[in-house]
Amino acid sequence: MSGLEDLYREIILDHYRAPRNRGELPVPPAVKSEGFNPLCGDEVVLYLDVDDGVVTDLKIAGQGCSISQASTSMMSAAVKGKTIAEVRQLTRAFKALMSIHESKLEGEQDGSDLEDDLKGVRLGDLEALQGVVKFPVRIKCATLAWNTLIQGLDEAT
Amino acid sequence: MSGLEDLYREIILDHYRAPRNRGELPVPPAVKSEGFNPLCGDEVVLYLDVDDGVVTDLKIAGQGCSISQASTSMMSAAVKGKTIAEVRQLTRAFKALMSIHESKLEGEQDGSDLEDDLKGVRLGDLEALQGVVKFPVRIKCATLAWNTLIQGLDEAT
Amino acid sequence: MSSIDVARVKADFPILKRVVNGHPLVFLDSAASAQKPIQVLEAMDRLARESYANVHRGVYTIAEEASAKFEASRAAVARFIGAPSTREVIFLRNATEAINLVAYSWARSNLVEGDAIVLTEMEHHANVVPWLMLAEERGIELRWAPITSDFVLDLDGLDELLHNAKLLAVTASSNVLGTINDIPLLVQAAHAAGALVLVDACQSVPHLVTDITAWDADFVAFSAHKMLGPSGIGALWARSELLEAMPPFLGGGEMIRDVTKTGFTTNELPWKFEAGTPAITEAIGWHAAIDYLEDLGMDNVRAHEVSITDYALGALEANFEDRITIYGPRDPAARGSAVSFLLQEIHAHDVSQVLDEYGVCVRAGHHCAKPLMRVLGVPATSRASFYIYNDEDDVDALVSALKNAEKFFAI
Amino acid sequence: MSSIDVARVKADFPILKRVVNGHPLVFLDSAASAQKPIQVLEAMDRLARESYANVHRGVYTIAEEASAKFEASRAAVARFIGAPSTREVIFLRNATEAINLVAYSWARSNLVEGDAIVLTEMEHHANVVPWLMLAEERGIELRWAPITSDFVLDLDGLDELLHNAKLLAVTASSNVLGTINDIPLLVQAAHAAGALVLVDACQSVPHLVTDITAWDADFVAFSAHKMLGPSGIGALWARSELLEAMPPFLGGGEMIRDVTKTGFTTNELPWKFEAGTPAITEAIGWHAAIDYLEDLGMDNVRAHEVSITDYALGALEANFEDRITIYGPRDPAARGSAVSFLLQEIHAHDVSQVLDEYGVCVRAGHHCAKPLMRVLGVPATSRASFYIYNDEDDVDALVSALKNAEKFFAI
Ligand SMILES: Cc1ncc(COP(=O)(O)O)c(C=O)c1O
Ligand SMILES: Cc1ncc(COP(=O)(O)O)c(C=O)c1O
Repeated sequence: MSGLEDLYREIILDHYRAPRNRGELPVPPAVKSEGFNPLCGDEVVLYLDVDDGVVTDLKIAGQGCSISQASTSMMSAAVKGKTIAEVRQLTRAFKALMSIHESKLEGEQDGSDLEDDLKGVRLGDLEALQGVVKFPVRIKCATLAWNTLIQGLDEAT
Repeated sequence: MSGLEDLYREIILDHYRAPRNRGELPVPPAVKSEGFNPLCGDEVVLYLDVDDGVVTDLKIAGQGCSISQASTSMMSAAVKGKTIAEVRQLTRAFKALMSIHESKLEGEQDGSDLEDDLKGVRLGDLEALQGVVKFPVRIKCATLAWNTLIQGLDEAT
Repeated sequence: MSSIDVARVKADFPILKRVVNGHPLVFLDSAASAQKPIQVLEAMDRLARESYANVHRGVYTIAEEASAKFEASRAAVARFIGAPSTREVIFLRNATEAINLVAYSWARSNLVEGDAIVLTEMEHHANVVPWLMLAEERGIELRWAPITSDFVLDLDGLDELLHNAKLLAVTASSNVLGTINDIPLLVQAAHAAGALVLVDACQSVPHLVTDITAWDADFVAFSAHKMLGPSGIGALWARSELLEAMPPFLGGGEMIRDVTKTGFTTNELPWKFEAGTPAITEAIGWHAAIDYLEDLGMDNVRAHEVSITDYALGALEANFEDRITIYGPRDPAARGSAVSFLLQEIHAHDVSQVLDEYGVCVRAGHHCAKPLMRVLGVPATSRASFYIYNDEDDVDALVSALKNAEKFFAI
Repeated sequence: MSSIDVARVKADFPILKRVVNGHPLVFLDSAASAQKPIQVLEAMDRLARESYANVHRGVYTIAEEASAKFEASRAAVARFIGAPSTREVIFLRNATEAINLVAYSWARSNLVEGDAIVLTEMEHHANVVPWLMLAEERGIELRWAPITSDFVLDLDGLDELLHNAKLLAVTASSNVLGTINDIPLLVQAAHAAGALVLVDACQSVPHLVTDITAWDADFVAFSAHKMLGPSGIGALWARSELLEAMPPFLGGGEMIRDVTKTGFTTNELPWKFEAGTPAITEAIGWHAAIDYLEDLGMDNVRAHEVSITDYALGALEANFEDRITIYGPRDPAARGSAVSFLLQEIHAHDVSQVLDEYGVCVRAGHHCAKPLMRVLGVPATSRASFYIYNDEDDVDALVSALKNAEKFFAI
């Protein structure tokens, strides 16, 4: 079961069982952003307070598998209090961690500067999600929160 | 080459080289009827004079392969002067000669009373076309004239 | 005692010899797509090695052979569903295209703003999205027949729903719940109200004896890949009067009689609705799949499925008690073999992932039935579905893998 | 000296060992549909035996494998035609469906009554009938670019034809005449006039190096079965900006992001346009066909075809002199390998029939190009078309069989 244990690291199961930042925020001032995984129906709903270029608060709703829920929870912990520039950089770094495989799955040809995106960004706990890349179908579960976040940021700014 | 000689009997080639009843008739009183073989583009154009339930005259135009042209020519010789009832019976008999195979080709299930249709009808020269049944794709060449004839009769009566 | 010799059947499916993560493959996802027996693979291979050519166009021998085999497949499909004529069987890519054909050709030329279509809450997206598109484009009203807490259609309000409706679009058997609908009864009610009926038969033609004449429906859609046949081919059956009156859908070669610079005339049925080079080799594979099912006997197929579904439902209940929720009728005689369930506290995706570790293939997700999932109040379920090559050992493997999932995710 | 080792290639095509009427098969109808090498058959068979499952939906291993192979095929198709992104490659049944998709989705949402579409007289019905249907439904004007007596497009009036037109729909290479059109030049003229360009690439992608970026066209349609791949699959390439803006075509599973009872949102490209279970095994076969062609090298494929076409044109002229009419350019470098002809006094059907007696397969008829046949003033032609597995012996067999046809029908 080494494959499984690599996918479901303890910290992931912990975030799944006790997700951080669950809840809602009043809209407005918060921006609400929804993401779906069309293949499985997982849903992520984000409420974002962005103030002066900083993500001052964020809450999450929605439902899904352990990977999508843990990834959302970990994302929420990682971006809260960060500037938008920092959040975008972190997103790029996280997707770089995933996207070599995601893009392979979707047949994209370029993956040129992924290495660059990863450089100099500290992913911390998020690195626990690295085991997902061995399970290509689950990559979309892990990236859903981040795609929804970017969507929300685009709207908020 | 026995297969080919069975298909292209001398009388067929004769009708092909010297088609009977080529020409047009004034419309009206004649009825004009056009048939296409959608698979190969063969065309048959018939002009029919029907008077008092009798096919008093008919002319043919159009172009196509030896089988479709010979069949049209032979048909024209066979039906001229006949009553509509006789023509319909002859058509059924001719199609019965062909249709066991035609219907197989098209996957139809019933072919029940084909034998009946053939009974008691003298096909004469038309029997030379029997070799066509060994070449399923060509059956449509042989029946085109007859389908066009029925179409014209339906219109004329 | 099974009505089918599963061991012998299994031997015909090469993929079942596959080993995944150290375990023999236990394939429980036939509702998504069935595996193919060697007979189907060989029929397709043989065509390619001996008689492949484009159909309906060549005078030469192999083109005649390919055309004859292609049309013989159509005849086999017609016979298998009890269709009165092969002219009524249109070869398409899949059931989805078949339903879209009805939506584009029949509905767009017969329905006007304000007309109503009745769907059910258990429809697959294939039988929902084409109607949503039409509704938006033409101002058509969609009405939804609800399901009861027993996972069957609620027939109480049916006549009201059908009042003045133009079409009832309904699945013969739900790919999520397993529920088998009473098509003759629904058709009678719809016809009495003046509505036509489209039956999504994707999950019934592969599993049940089909008699389209007894259904008395107007349109029936189904796919080859769910009945041991190849991907890339499916069919629409429809009454020939309807097909004759409908405008063509896709334009191109094969579907025409004549083309000029200013217009065209259509070919006869069924080719009127088949544009371009069809799925030739796939039609031949479908024929072989039908022969395979007919050799087993569809009565035996059904009896086997009832028996294994009964065993599966019993085993799931016995082993997981109140830790499992099964979404679908309990009576195996009233349902197909698709069994949707949720284990307490474990998401369907995660269940599927753990099961894969043991070579057990089940589906997880919304099963292309999001409106139904919303009615059920769950984002996803796991679904095990059984076919002729599954036996009780496969169910036991499922149960044992599910127990491991419980262990793995235990708090 | 051929650029291709035809003897080795022939050995890869099992059907070429077939004997018809006592003669080895001489297959000269690749323009209708090409034969399949063992590599393609084996790739498809292997999928079915090892990794077949529905794609994009399962978490389990074989579903992941099938999905990855399916998407890898898309990447191979994109690379083969020089597409900038796999998102722009939509898998469909065939080129015909691809053109219809453009007619239904793009044209019906962008063109209004009075708008004009420019076609050419050498278009296949697949690139005619969808526009005739649209013209009739929406009051669109169709304009026809004529051909010259040398069987090439007459470019003199092109700018006038394109004036205010919304679309130019043109074949890259004629399936009847062999003529290769100058797509970059046509695209430039069309874009200058504000028209988009749809290229029917059915007869060019299998035979020529394709660089879609260099063409600069907007839509490109082609089929797998004409390029050694299986039946049942083809593709539309289109610019992603266009695809993003276009409404979906067929509705159902796969093409959606979310579905409720009142509406739906579409999936991302390319899946937005792929509804229902796709031709999975066929995509894998197509990939193998592309690998095969790339191994040969498309430059070599082209060089071989130019050489054999030159030989064939020469042999036909030398042996039949003024008793044969060839419909198409004489310069083998300006044309594809489809050679249409008529023997004096013998109908194309009858020629084909006699040729079959000698195992020689050629097409007879209107080749799904009736408007062109009317322009040429003939009801039908014979067509021999050559591909990588044909050599000069095959041409010699054709010539010898044609001589027998002349003898047989001699007066
Ligand atoms: C030029 C051309 N366009 C379109 C088509 C249609 O291709 P398909 O039948 O694969 O859709 C063909 C082949 O028949 C063709 O030769
Ligand atoms: C009930 C039902 N309807 C429609 C479909 C769609 O079938 P296909 O994807 O073959 O078009 C399916 C299968 O996915 C199904 O289960």
